[in-house]
This record gives sequence, C-alpha cells and structure tokens, in this order.
Amino acid sequence: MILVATGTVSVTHYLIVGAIMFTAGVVCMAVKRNALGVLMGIELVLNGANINFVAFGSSYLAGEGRSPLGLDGEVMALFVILLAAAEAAVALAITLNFYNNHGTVDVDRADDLRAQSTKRNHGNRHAAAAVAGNCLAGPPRLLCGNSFFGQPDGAAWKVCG
Amino acid sequence: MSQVIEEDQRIIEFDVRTDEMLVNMGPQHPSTHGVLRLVLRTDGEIVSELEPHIGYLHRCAEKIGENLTARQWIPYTDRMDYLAAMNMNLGWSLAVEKLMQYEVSEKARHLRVLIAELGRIASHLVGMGAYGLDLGTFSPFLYAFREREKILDLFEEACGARLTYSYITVGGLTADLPPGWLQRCEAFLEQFEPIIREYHTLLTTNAIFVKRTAGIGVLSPEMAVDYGCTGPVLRGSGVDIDMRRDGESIYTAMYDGYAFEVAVMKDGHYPRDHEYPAVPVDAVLGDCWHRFFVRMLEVVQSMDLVRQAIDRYSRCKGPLGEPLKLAEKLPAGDAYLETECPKGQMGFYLVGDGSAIPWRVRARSSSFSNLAVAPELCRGCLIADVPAVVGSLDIVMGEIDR
Amino acid sequence: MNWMANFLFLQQSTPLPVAAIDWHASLFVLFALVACGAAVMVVVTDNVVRMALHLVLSLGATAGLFFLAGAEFVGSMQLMIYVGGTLVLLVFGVMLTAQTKLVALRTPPGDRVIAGILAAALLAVLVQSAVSIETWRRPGRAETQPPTATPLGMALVGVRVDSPDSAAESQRRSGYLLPFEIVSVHLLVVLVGAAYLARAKRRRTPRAIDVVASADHPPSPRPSGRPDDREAASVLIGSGR
Amino acid sequence: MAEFLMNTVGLPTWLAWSVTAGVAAFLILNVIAGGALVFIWAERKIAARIQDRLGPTRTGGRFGWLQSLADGIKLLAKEDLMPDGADTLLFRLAPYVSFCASFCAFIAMPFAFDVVGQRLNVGVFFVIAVLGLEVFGVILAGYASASKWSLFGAMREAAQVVSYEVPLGMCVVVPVMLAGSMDLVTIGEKQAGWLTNWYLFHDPFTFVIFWVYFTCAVASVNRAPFDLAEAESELVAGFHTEYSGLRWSFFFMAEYGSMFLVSGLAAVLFLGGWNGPIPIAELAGWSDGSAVTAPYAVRLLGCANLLAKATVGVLLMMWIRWTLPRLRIDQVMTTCLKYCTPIAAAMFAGVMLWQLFLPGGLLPGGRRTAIAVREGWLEQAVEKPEDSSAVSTDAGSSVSQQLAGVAER
Repeated sequence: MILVATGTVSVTHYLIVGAIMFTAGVVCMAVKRNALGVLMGIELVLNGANINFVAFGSSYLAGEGRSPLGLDGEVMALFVILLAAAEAAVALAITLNFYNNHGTVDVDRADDLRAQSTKRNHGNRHAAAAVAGNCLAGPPRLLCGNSFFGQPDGAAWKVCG
Repeated sequence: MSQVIEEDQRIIEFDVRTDEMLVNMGPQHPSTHGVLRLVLRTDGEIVSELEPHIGYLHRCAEKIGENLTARQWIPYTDRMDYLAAMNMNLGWSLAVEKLMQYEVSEKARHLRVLIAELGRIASHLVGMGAYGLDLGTFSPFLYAFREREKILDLFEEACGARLTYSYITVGGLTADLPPGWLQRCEAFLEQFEPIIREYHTLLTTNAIFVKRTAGIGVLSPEMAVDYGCTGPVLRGSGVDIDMRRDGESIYTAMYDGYAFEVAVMKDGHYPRDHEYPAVPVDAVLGDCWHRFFVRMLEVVQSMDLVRQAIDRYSRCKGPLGEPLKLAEKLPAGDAYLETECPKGQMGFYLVGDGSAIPWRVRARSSSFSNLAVAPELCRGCLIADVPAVVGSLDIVMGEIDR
Repeated sequence: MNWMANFLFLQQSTPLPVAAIDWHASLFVLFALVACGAAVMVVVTDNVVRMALHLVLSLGATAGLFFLAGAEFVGSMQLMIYVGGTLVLLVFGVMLTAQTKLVALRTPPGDRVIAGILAAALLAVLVQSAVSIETWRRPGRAETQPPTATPLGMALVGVRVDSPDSAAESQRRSGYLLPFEIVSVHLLVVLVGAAYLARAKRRRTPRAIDVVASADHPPSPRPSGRPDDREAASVLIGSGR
Repeated sequence: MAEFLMNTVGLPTWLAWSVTAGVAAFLILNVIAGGALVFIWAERKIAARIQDRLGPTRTGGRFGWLQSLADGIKLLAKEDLMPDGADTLLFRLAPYVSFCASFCAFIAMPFAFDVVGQRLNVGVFFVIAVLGLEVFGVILAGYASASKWSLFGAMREAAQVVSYEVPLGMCVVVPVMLAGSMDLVTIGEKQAGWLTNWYLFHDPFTFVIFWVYFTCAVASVNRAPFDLAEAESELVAGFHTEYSGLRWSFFFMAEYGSMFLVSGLAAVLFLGGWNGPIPIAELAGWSDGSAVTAPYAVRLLGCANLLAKATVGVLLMMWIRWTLPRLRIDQVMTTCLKYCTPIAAAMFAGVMLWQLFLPGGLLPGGRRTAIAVREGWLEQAVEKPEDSSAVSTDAGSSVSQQLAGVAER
C-alpha cells in the first residue's frame, strides 16, 4: 500500500516489476531440466524487457509529460513481441524434434556432443542425483544394472532390457 | 527383429515413446450400432490398426433352437436383425419349408413379398438416419424415423407388433391383412415418393456429406467377394448379385413375375439414374457414398415391388391358408437357404432328425462378414472416418452376436 | 542504505485527499502482484503444465500493465500474439511431450540453492539501478490525452507523427518502415524453417507395430529388447486367436 | 452515474466509482447471461421445428420458455464429480478461464452510440485478442480430465481455433480500414444513415468478406459443421466429457456467450451496429437532443437494433447447425488454409484498391466524400493544431478530438 499512498505510479515501479520478471526468467532458464521450462524462462526474460520498453515509452508515466523514449518504446515492444513469436516457433520445432529422436525433453540428456570420457565420470555423479530424484517415478526394475557398477556404456541397458 | 535403441547408460527412468495411442471406441460408444467395441491403434489422428471385439449381445439363439420346434424359434429370428425382423422370419420360414418341401399358397407368397419389401424400406430408413447421425447431422435421423413410424403402424395393424413381429411363420402367415390395410399402404407409398427426393437433397448431394463419404473406405469388388460381404455392401462395390433374382428357386419363385432391376452400378451408371442426383465426381465405386446410394435406390425399388405385390395380392381370391402346426414333424435331412435381407444375405441352416425339434440350427449373419472388412477399410484413415466407414457397412449387433 | 529510504518514502507529488484512491495505482499494484507472483510460481513449480498456466497468468497481467501504461495497442498485441499465439504454441509443445514420466522433472536441490543466491544478487543490482535515477522516480502527470493507435500505426508505416517536440530534434527520427519489412520477411523465414524442422520424418527405429505388422514376420508374443509396459498391445497382437 | 452517487448520496469517491463499475458490469453480464438463456431455449425450439417436431412445450407457459431455467436447476442439482486421475487445480480452473475469456470481450462491445463498457481505441483488436484466449480453457479442460478422448477433443479444437484466427483477423481488418479506426464506436458511427451506408453494401468485396467472416466466426466459436471438439460420433463429447453440473454449464455459457459476441461483432462491423435500416432517430428529429428523453430513446433504439441483428446472427448459426453434417479435422483445416485465408486476402486487396480508386459509398448517394475518407486522418490534425493542450477525456469526444494533440508534420 506504500506505493498507492505515495501518489501516482512512476517509471521506477514498472522497472522493479520488469526486474523481478527478468530475474525469474533467468533463474527459470538456469534451473529447469525440461526444455520447455527453459523456453518459458526465455518468454519471461523477453517480457521483463518489454515492460521496461513500455515504461520508458509511455507518456503517462514520464515526469515532465515527455517520455524519454517517446514512441520508440512501444514500437520496440511490438517488435519484441513479434520476434518472440518467431523465436518460440523455431525453439519448439527444435524441442519437438529432439523429443522425437530421443524420446525425452530432459535437457540434461542432450549431451551427444560431449566427449565419451567426460560423459562417463560426469555420468556417475549425475546418475546418483538422477536416481535420487527419479527413483519414485521409474518402476523398481530399472535399478538393476544401471551405471553405478561402471559397466561400459549401453551394456547395462541390454542386461535389463 | 526390432533393433535396440542405442541408449545412454546414464538413463534411469524409462522413456516410453508413446506417439501411438491405443484408443477404445468402447462398447457403449454412441456411434457404433449397438454393442461393438473397436480397439484403434492411432498415431495422432491416423488409425494404423482397428480390431472389432464382438460378442456383447450373444444370447445363444442357435443352441436354444435345438430344443424348440421350428415355429417356436420364429421369435428368436425376430431378435437377430431387430431392424428388419420381417425378413428374418421369412428367411427361417423358407428354410424350414425347403427342408419339408412345403408349398405355401400363392396368396401367402404375394403377401410375404409385400411385407418383406416394406420391412426392407423400414430397415434402410434406419440405416440412412443412423448414418447421418454418425456424420454429425441430427435432422435426417428424425425425418427417417418419421417415415419408419408410418410403416410400423401398418405392421402393427397387420400383426400387432411394432418391432418383433413373428408375423411370417413356417407354412404361411399368422393372420391375413385387416380390411382397408391395402388402401392405407397405398396412401403411405403415395406420400413417401416425394420424401425420397428430400432425403437426397438432405444427405446424398450435401457437399459436406459427399466430402465425408466420397472416396472413403473403398472396398474393391475382389476384397468384397473374398470377405463374403453381401447385400448393399457388395452391390456398392459394383458386384451384380441379388438373391431375389439369383437365389434358390423356392426364394426366387416368390419374386417371379415381379419387374425390378438390381440396384448396382453397371458400366458406369445406375438403373433409372435419370431420376436421381448424379454420382459426385470424386466418388469411387465401392466407397461409403456408393453403399449409401445403393441403399437409397433399393428403397425406391422396394416401393415398386410393394405396389406390384399389392395388386397381385388383391387379385388372389380364397383364404390365406393356415400355417403348419406348432409341433410339425421335420423330415430327416438338412437344408440351407440364403435370402436377401436389407443388411445382406442372411442364411439359415437346420438339420431335422424326424422329430419336431431340429437337431441343429445355424444362422449365417450378413453383418458379421460385412464387419470383417472394416479393419481393412479403416487402415490408415482418420479417426473421424472410422464411424463413417463402420456406419456405411450398416451392421446390426443383434444379427452378428445372435 | 539511502536508496532504500528513497524507495520507501517517495516524495509526495500531490496532497493526498483522504478518499481519492488513485485507480491507476491500485490497478497497477494488482497487475504487478499477479505478474511477479505468477513469474515466481513458474520457477517454483515442477509440473510443466502448471508452469504453462502460471506463465499465461503472468503474461496476461503484463498485458494489463501495458494497458495501464497507456500502450493500448501493445497491450492488445501482447494479448493476441503473445498470449493467444506464442503461449498456445508452447502449450501445444507441453501437451505433446507431457507424458506422465516427464511431467515432473525435478531439478536437483543443489542447483536450486545456487540459483536462489544468483537471483537475489541480480535482483539487487537491477532494483538499485531502477531506483537510483532521479528523473525516473518522479510520478508522471497522468492527465495527458487518451492515446490512440494511429500514431503507432503511422510510425510503423514510416511517417513519424508523434509528439511535436520530437520534430525539433536535430536529426529527424525516421519511421520504422524498414524494420517492419525485415520482421515480416523474418517471420516468413521462421515459419518455413519451423515447418521444415517439424516435418514428419521416417522413424529411425521401427515401432513395435511396424515390426509385427510386417507380413513376412511371425508375430512374436512380445517384441524383445524393448520392455513394452503397455499390456494392451498384446491384446492386439496375440489375443486369443 | 458516479457523480450522481457522490454528490447526492454522499458516498466517498472510491465507493461511488466501484458501485458504478459494479452496476455496469452487472448490466453487461446479465444482458449476455440472459441472452444465453434465451438462446438455449431458442436452439431447442429451432432444432425442433427443423426436425418437424415441437420442442419443449410443457415446462412453463405455452411455449416451454422456462426450459432453460429447468436446465439450470438440473445442472445446479447435479453432482460436480471429478475423475480421479484429473489434475485438480487445472480441472476446476478450465471452465472459468473460457467463461471469462468469452465474457470479458463484451467490455469493448458497443450496444448503442455511447453505451459501451469501455470505449477502447483498439476495440476490434481487443475483442479478437480475447477471443483467442478461450482456447486455453479448452486445452486445460482437455488435459486436466486425464482421458484420451478429451485430450483428442482439446487438441483438435485448439488447432482449429488458433488457425481460424488468421482469416478472422484478416476479415476484421476490412471494416477497420473503411472506417479508418479500430474503435468500434467510430465504426458504428460511420455506418449511420440509410441501409446503403452499411459496410455490407459498401462494395462487392466487403460483401464477400462478410460471409468469409461469418464462416470463420462459426469455426472459431466451434459451432455447426466445424464443431470438432464435441463430435459426438467420434469423441463422445470432446473436452468437456468429464464435466458435469455447474462446471459443464460454464462451458455451455461460454459457447453461447462467444456466439452472441461474434454475431454482435458482425453486426457492428458490417451491419451498421445500432443504426437501423431506416434512420428513425434522424427522421424523427430526436438526435439533435431537442426533447429531454431524446438521448435515452435514441440509445434504446440503438440497443434494440444491435440486439436484433446479433440475435439474427445467432439464429443463423443454429439453423446451420441442425442442417449440415460435421466436417473432418483435416477438411476443417483445409477450408481454413486453402479457402478462407486466400479469399480473405484477395478481398482485402480488392477493398484496398476499391478505396483508392472509387472511395466513398458504392451508391453515388454515399455521404462520405472521397477526401473525407482518405484524408480523414490528416485533415483533422491540420484544422485543430491549436487546442492540442485542451484536455478532454470524456467519452463523447469524436475521433478528431482524440487526435487534437497531434501536430501534422
């Protein structure tokens, strides 16, 4: 209620909202394991930026009645919205392609380019975390013969297949 | 053998790539006619495999037939194809009469033709209405049932029942027509003539109906014959077979002297096709549209037959003749006879052993073989086409499950 | 800590009559809370469908903010293109991939803590910069004339007709005709690219159904090498025949 | 009204304003909810007449007009059950999302000259945008009911509505282009006068565009031949299979609400909104405000006109529904991409050229001269640069007043 009591809203309030949206977006992109979660993070980041653009471009909020950006703010916001749509289309196409080929949208699984050696030791640490996180989801029989025992890659899978 | 998908050994949770879905068009689905379960394997919208599961309506009619006399089994034939019970009764009665070499009076024969063809009109009306319902339009269903009600009123006057008549029985008919019935029947035919054109505008030539049915579920003549499809399904693929003309002598004897053409497309056009709308450009012979159109032509054909039967029946003098006794002795031996029912050729087979109770009774269902062709037709079509194809086969579960 | 004080006790522009609630401010608070709350919820929830729902809420509230800031056209565009188009696309993506096993991909707890710290740091920096500039903090005169979409439209077409004092600028600010054309061509390229990427390709691995359905192959009771937990499949293949 | 409450009743300002807002919202909501009830009854009666039967006759009065009330009570009494696999939050939220989406578009819908919730400068755009939001309610419902069939229905409907927004948007731009502004009130204003001033008869292209608009509107509202989502024959009842009782009635209200909205929009954009075929108000000399009651009478007449036209639109949709069979999903998509969009684009170009070479009405008697239409934008700006500082935000100001603050380059 502090803001309300202190008179009309100014550019700063919009900037704060934009900042919160931006940070939420960045965190979301960093933290989410689901590719679509990353996409949503990108949408949040773009929106945070959009709020700032519109805040600067709006003559309502500007102190002396002349907004710093003038009309450019809103036009820039329009272009951001348009390009976000285009970007989302391509990003989704890539994600669905990834899903079709690998059967999952888990971002951690997209490591085909990583060198084989790093993949194995990196794999163990990750496997531990993944098992801890997911052992509820997968049925128990999947625990047999996974990579804990350090079999070469792929062999484990044939055992319990 | 299926090649193992190369998996990264760190994968713990098993990813099921379920792009194809197993979908149940379950027994209580509104569009399947009666209780039929279709298991569809779909990939998104495309149906890759269809498997009908039947047997939900099985009542062991044939086993019961082994401890009932021939006339006592007539009510069971009513409940096989409950939309065309008259034709079922006729089929069973003729089969028994063939076994016993019994000749019904000429008057009864003409009355049987009259009643059977009226039954065919009623059955096709339901087929047309239900098919409209499958494709999403509700109004034709009600128009069809309005006309069918009038036929049912006529049957009610003749035999007292509206759905399961048991009117045609072994050795003739249970009762003669009440006075004035023929005039009412003629009045019905008079007012029914223009309504047929209404159905054509409502469905047959409707652009969306044509789009939904033309070129869908094309059944080649060879496959139709291989699967043993009969009736409108067969004639829809251009195979010129009609039991009323090519059937056994005892059955065709009823129809000799009647002028009628078989409703099938011979070298490019239907009989008397100047009176009906032209075949749409993208309708392939043997698709849903043609099966529907053959049924509509058969309704008109049956109307002509009914008119001819009326004046032949009214010219016969003398009593109708009594049907055989309830426990008539059946001669030893067996007999099988197929009659042209609205859904297709319905065959009845019975084995007599000298006593009044047949030793074995068997009914060959036309819808059963018509349905058998559905998996072939629905492979690769869309989900919305499945009811269109199954509806065009016009199957009745009572007849399939018996 | 002076910026904190600044932030809380913004100087009062007009004497505050007891009853006059400034609608603009109260609605702003509402939309801001919904937008930020939903944005944070997107980060917090694991269920991807819930995330999509919160994102829709957040972007809807942002559209409300745009309306409040006088950018009616941008607000409607946001509602229509962003929420009505892009997010529907995103929800389609969610629906296609949200198999039960993937819906809740939990992130390992360790990463969450690190992310929280980074977020707090980033937020502090941004808010500090937002609050520090003097001119931004002066509340705007809310009484300018109601905005219309026409100057925006004209700007896009290339004729700058907005506020007169911009005409006094030394360099004449030109309209946005060229970027507008570039964006439209860009959208076309993107559509073609997306359609190409998502085209139905021949599957790399034969599915169980192709293996079984191939005529010359005797239907084995269970496709080996791939534990198929859908019992119903056997109903189709080997059931009782 | 707020002033009235403040000075006479002595309410504090914020209470007065919220009461006014409440009354306005109540009015709009009831016009539509009441409309929905009437349309439910009308649909039953029309369907009956088409199918050669009587429809409801016994529930209340002679024509069964209480039937919708009976439905309402039945739905209220029904148990609101939820399938166990369902995602509870989304399952509950879905009907309200689609309900609000279809009802909040009525903010910008003008019922008479100035009888409008909020006179948005981007009115048309706002209505189309909000119509697009209804898809979310459907998708959430389909996903949350955790059954294959509803998911099928939801995906089909979402694909259909999203793809039909493209031609719908194109058709809506034509009247906007003719009127020169997106503000629904201005568009309605410009079609005042005789029947010939309606945009429908403005030129042959707009006439075709109207029918393309109507088809796309029917498709985007999911009715008649395009009602894939609740295709009884294949998908049982589509996305709202699992809903029952009150929640199901929300979806029902949303459908009728958006049907009324879309035909209302058609009325405003193409059929001259509140201007009747014969300009009774002008002929009878009411519009110059001589009599005290004049403005109310004119506005009442306007409301009646618009409601009548919208009802005709809705009845037409019902008529189509009960005669045509349903299209398949790919046929619906092809009609959208191969027929509606190209035709809309061609007609759009046609109207543009028509505006350039033969501006003004089709008939020589058209009131708007060539210059007024084309130069409308610049002309006002020139004649009134001096009072750019004049500030008047009352809703009655005409377009020129709005552009007062703009100097011509």
